[in-house]
Amino acid sequence: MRRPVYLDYAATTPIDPRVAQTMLACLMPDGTHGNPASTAHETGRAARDVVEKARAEVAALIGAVAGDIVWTSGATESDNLAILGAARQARSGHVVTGRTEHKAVLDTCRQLEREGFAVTWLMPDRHGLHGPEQLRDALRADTRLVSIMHVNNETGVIQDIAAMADICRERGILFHTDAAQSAGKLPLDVDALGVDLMSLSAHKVYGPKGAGALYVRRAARRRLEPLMFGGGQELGLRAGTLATHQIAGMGTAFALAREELAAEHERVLELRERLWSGIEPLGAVYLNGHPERRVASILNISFAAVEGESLLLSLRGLAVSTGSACNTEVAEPSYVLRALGRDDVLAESSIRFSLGRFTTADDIDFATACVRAGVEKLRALAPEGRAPDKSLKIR
Amino acid sequence: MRRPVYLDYAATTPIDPRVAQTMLACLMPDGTHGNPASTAHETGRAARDVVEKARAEVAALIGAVAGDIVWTSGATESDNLAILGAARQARSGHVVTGRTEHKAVLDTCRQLEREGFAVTWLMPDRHGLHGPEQLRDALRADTRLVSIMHVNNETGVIQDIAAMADICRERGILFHTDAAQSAGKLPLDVDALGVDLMSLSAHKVYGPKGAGALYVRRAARRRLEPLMFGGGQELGLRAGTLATHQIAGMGTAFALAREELAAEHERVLELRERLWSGIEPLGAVYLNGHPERRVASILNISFAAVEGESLLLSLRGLAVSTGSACNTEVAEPSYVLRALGRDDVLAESSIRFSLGRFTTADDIDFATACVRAGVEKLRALAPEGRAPDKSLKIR
Amino acid sequence: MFGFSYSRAVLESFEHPLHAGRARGDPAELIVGRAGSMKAGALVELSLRVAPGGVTEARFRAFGCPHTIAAASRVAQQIEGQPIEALEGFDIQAIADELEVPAGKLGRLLIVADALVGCLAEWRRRPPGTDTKQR
Amino acid sequence: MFGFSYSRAVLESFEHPLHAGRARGDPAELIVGRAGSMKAGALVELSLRVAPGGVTEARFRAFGCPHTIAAASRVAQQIEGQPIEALEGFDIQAIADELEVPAGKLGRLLIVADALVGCLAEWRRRPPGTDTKQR
Ligand SMILES: Cc1ncc(COP(=O)(O)O)c(C=O)c1O
Ligand SMILES: Cc1ncc(COP(=O)(O)O)c(C=O)c1O
Repeated sequence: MRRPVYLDYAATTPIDPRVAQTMLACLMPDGTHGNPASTAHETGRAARDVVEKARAEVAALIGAVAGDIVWTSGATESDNLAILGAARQARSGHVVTGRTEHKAVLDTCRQLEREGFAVTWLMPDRHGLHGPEQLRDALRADTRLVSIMHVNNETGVIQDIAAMADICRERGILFHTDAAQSAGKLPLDVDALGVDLMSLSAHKVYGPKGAGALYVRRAARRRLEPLMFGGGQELGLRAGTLATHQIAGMGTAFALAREELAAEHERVLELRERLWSGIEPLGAVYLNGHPERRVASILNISFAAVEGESLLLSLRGLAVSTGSACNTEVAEPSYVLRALGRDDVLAESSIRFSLGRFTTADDIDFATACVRAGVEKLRALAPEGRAPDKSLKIR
Repeated sequence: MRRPVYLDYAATTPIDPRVAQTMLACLMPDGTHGNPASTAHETGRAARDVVEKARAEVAALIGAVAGDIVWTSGATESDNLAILGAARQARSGHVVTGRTEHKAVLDTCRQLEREGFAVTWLMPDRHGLHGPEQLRDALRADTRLVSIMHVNNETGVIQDIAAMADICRERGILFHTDAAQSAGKLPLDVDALGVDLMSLSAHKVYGPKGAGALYVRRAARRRLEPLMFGGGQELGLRAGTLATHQIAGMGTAFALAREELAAEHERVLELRERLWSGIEPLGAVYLNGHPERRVASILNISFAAVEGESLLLSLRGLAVSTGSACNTEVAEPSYVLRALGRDDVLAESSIRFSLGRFTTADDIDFATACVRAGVEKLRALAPEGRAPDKSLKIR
Repeated sequence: MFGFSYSRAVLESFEHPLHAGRARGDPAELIVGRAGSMKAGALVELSLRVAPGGVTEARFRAFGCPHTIAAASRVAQQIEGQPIEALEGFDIQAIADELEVPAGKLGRLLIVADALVGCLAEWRRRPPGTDTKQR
Repeated sequence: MFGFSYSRAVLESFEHPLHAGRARGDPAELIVGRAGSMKAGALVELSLRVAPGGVTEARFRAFGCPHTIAAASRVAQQIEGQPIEALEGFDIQAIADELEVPAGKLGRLLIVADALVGCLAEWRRRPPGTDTKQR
C-alpha cells in the first residue's frame, strides 16, 4: 500500500495514467507542441485539432454543445469569469449565492460587494441544503445572477439545481453552478439542470491541475464581460495561449469520467459505507451533511471530545483534510460546517475523507484502523475520558 | 529533418525534454500529485516544496527575490493582472503604453479606456523603438502605470526599459514590462531594469503552455487588485489551485535558460545571420525592426512584390508566422509593422522567422532554399515581373 | 494567415500553374486585360492572341493569393481555343465552385473576371489585325 | 491544518506520552489543577500525589494540540520527585524552547502552566495530609 493512504480526492486527484499518456503525446519532442492559434502552419493546426477534440469530450460529459465550452485555468477562474463577468456586464444590481459555496465564489461575491453590487448570502439548513423557496424569496427585480454550487466540496451535499435554475429562468436571471465537485460523480446535463453557466475543473476528475472550463449557454455569451483581454481566443471571452497538453488531458479525463461514472459510483459508495461502518462504532461521531443527498465519494465526520490538530497528527498515515483552514498557524474552523450549525470545537475536529478511482478496500481498512486507534488514544488522554463533553451538543 | 521545419519559436517553443522530465515526475502515478495548499498532509507538502523550488528558479533568471514571484496561467494573465490590477486599485487616472505592444497589453488598455481611464498610446519610431523623452512627455500628474514591453514579439526589437523605468521611478509611477519575449534571450535583472512588474511566460522558454508568472516588487504588492478571487493563494494576488507540474516545468525551463543563455545567444545569432545572408540577395527584401537592437532569434522580413498568403503557402515546408492576423479568413495586416510605417502590402508580405534551441544549420539552409524558390516563383508569376512595384516605398 | 484549407485543385494549380506568362506573337493579334491592384491584394493580367478562328493562346500573370492564381490559370486554360465570343458568357462561378473558393475570397475571383472583361473591351475597341501597321 | 512542522521532541512525546493519566493513592495526598476549556482548544489537568518529601507522582490528562499534550507530559515528568516548592519557580519557557513551540502556540503552553498554578493554589489552600479524615 502506498503511504500515506490518499483519501483527499476532493482536494485534488492524481492524474489517471491514460490522461498522462494523452498529455505526453503533446509534451514529447515529436508531440503536438504548436500554438493552437498559429493556424498558418501545420504545427499549429495539429494543436488546434487536439484542442477541439477535447472540447467535444468535455461538452459530452455535461450534455453541452462543444462551441459553448470556454477553456480556463481552473474552476476558480471559471467561477470568477461567470460571476464577475455577468455582474460587471450588467454594471449594477443584485447577486444571490450561498454561505457554503467554495471560496472562489464567496470571495468573488465579496469583491462584487466592494464594487457596489448587492449580494444575498443564503443560509443552508442543518444538512447544508438550500430550498428553492428560499431562493425565490431572495430574488429582486434587479437580480442579475444566482450562483449555487452543485456539490459541496466539504460535505458532498447535492443541491437541487434544476429547481433553483427553473425559478431563475422564468425571470431571465442568469444561473451559474460550480460543478467542480459533481463532474464525473453525478450524471450532468446542462439542459436538464437548466443552468446558463457551469464551472468545471480538470484536477478533480483525474486530469491536470491548472485546466478548467466554463460552460456558457449560447444565449448568455453576450451577457459576460471577460476577465482577461488580448488575442480574442475563446469567443473573446478568455484571452491567452491555449495550453494544448492541459486541454488534451482534460478532454481525456472527461471522456474517461463519462465511461466509468456509473461503475465507479457503485464501487466508491460501497467503500465509503465500509469506512463509515468501521468508524461509527467509536460513538460520539457525527456525520456532516445530508445523510442521503450526498455524492458517493465524500464522508465528513466530526469526532466529539477529540482535538482537531492532534487528530490529524494521529492520522498522518492518511492524506485527509480537516475542517480547519490550512494556510495559517492558527486554525480557523470550517465556515461550511459552522453554517451547518456545528460549533467551533466540532467543526475543528472534523475530518473529510474523500475517496476516488484508486482507492481500494485495503486502503479503507487501513484508514479505519488508523482512525479507531487515533480517536481512542486521544479520548483516553483527555480529561473527560471517553464520554463526550456535554457541552458538545448538535444543533 | 523534421517537417515542417519549425521556425516559429516566438509563437511557442517545443518543450525541452528535460522540462518534460520534470513535469513527468509530477504526472506519473507515484508523482507529486498533491494540492500544494493541502499542507495538512505529506502529499500536499511535497507539492508545495516543488512549487517553491520552481519559484526560486524563476526568480533567479530575473534577479528577483522568490517571494516576489506570483504564478499565473501565462503572460496574458500576467499582463492583465499588472495593468488592470494597478489601474483598478487606483480607481481612476492615466496609463501609458505603446502601439506595438502585444494584444494582451493593448486589449487590456482598451478595456481600461472603457472603464474610464485615460490611455496614451506611444508611437514608435520606424525601427519600433520608443524614446525615453517621448515617455517623459506623455506622463501626467495622474499617471498610474506605464507598460512597455521589453522585446517585441514580431520584430524582436529591444526597448530601453531601464531608461524609461528610471523616469517613472522618480515620480512614483508603477512600471510594468512584458518580458515574455526577452526571458531566456537577454540577461534580465529587475533591479537593473528598475521595473515594478514583469510578465513572464513558460512556453516561450521551452516550458509548458498555460504557465506564467508576474514579478511584483514588494513595494508594489499593495498597489495591485487581483483579477481572480478565492482561496488567498499567491499573497492574495492570484486565487486558484497551483498547477504543480506546470510550475515545476516552468522552473526547470527557467533554470535551463539561465545556464544556456550566453551560448545559445551566440549560436542562434550565427544561424540568423546565415538565414539573412541567404535571403538578402533576392533583392527588394526589407528588414523589419531595428538593425541592431534586436534579439538574436527573430528575423522579420517584408518581401516586395510578393503576395503574403501565396508566400506563406509556398513556404509550407516551414512553420513560420506572417504579418497578418491568423484567426480570420480575411487577412489583416500586422498592426506592429503598420506602426513602423510599412504599408499594408509590405506588412502582409512579411514573414517572421524565429529560431530557437533546436534549430540547426540544416534547418536554416532548407529554409533559405524554400524562401528563394518561393519568392522567385511568385515574382516571376506577377505582372510586374522581378522589379519591385514603385509604389512600395519604405517610409 | 488562413483559417481555411485549400482544395486539392487550388493546391495543384498553385504548385504547377498552367498558362503562366504572356501571350506572344504579332502584336496586332494580342490583347491584354488587367484588373485589380497590389493594394487590393490581387493584380491580374490576361493576355490573349486572337486569330480569326478564335483565341489561339491565352496566358495569365498574377500577384495574388493562391485562389487568385489558380483561378487566373483556369481561365487562361479554358479560353484558349475558344471563339472570342465565348468570353462574353464566361462562367467564373463554375471556376469558383471547382476550386472550392471560400465566400470571403469571391471578391478576388471578380478581379480575375474583370481582367477577362478588360480583354473583351480591348477587343471591341480594337479588333486584332486592324493595326498591324503599328508594329 | 498546520503550516508548520513538529519538532522531533513533540512528535516523540505525542506518540508516547509519559505520565499520562491520574495520580492515585490516598486522597489526602492528592491535588488536582485544571485549566483551559474545549472551546479554548486546550483543557489540561495535572494531578499530583504530594508526600512530605515532595511530589511522589505526577500525571496529566489533556485535550489539546500536540504541543499541549507534549508540554503537559513534560511538566508531569519534571515535577515528579521535586519538592513542592520547586513548582513555584517552574520554567515553562524552558519547555517551550525544548519542544520548539511556535509563537502562535505559546498561549496553549500558558494553559499548561495554569494547570500547574492550579495545583499550587490547591496545595496552599489544603496542604495534603490535612484532611485525611475526609476520606
Ligand atoms: C467546489 C469547488 N469550486 C472551485 C474549486 C477550485 O477549482 P480549481 O482548483 O480548478 O481552481 C474547487 C477546488 O478547489 C472546488 O472544490
Ligand atoms: C510579448 C508577449 N506577451 C504576451 C504573450 C502571451 O503569453 P501567453 O501565451 O503566455 O499568455 C506573448 C505570446 O503570445 C507575447 O509574445
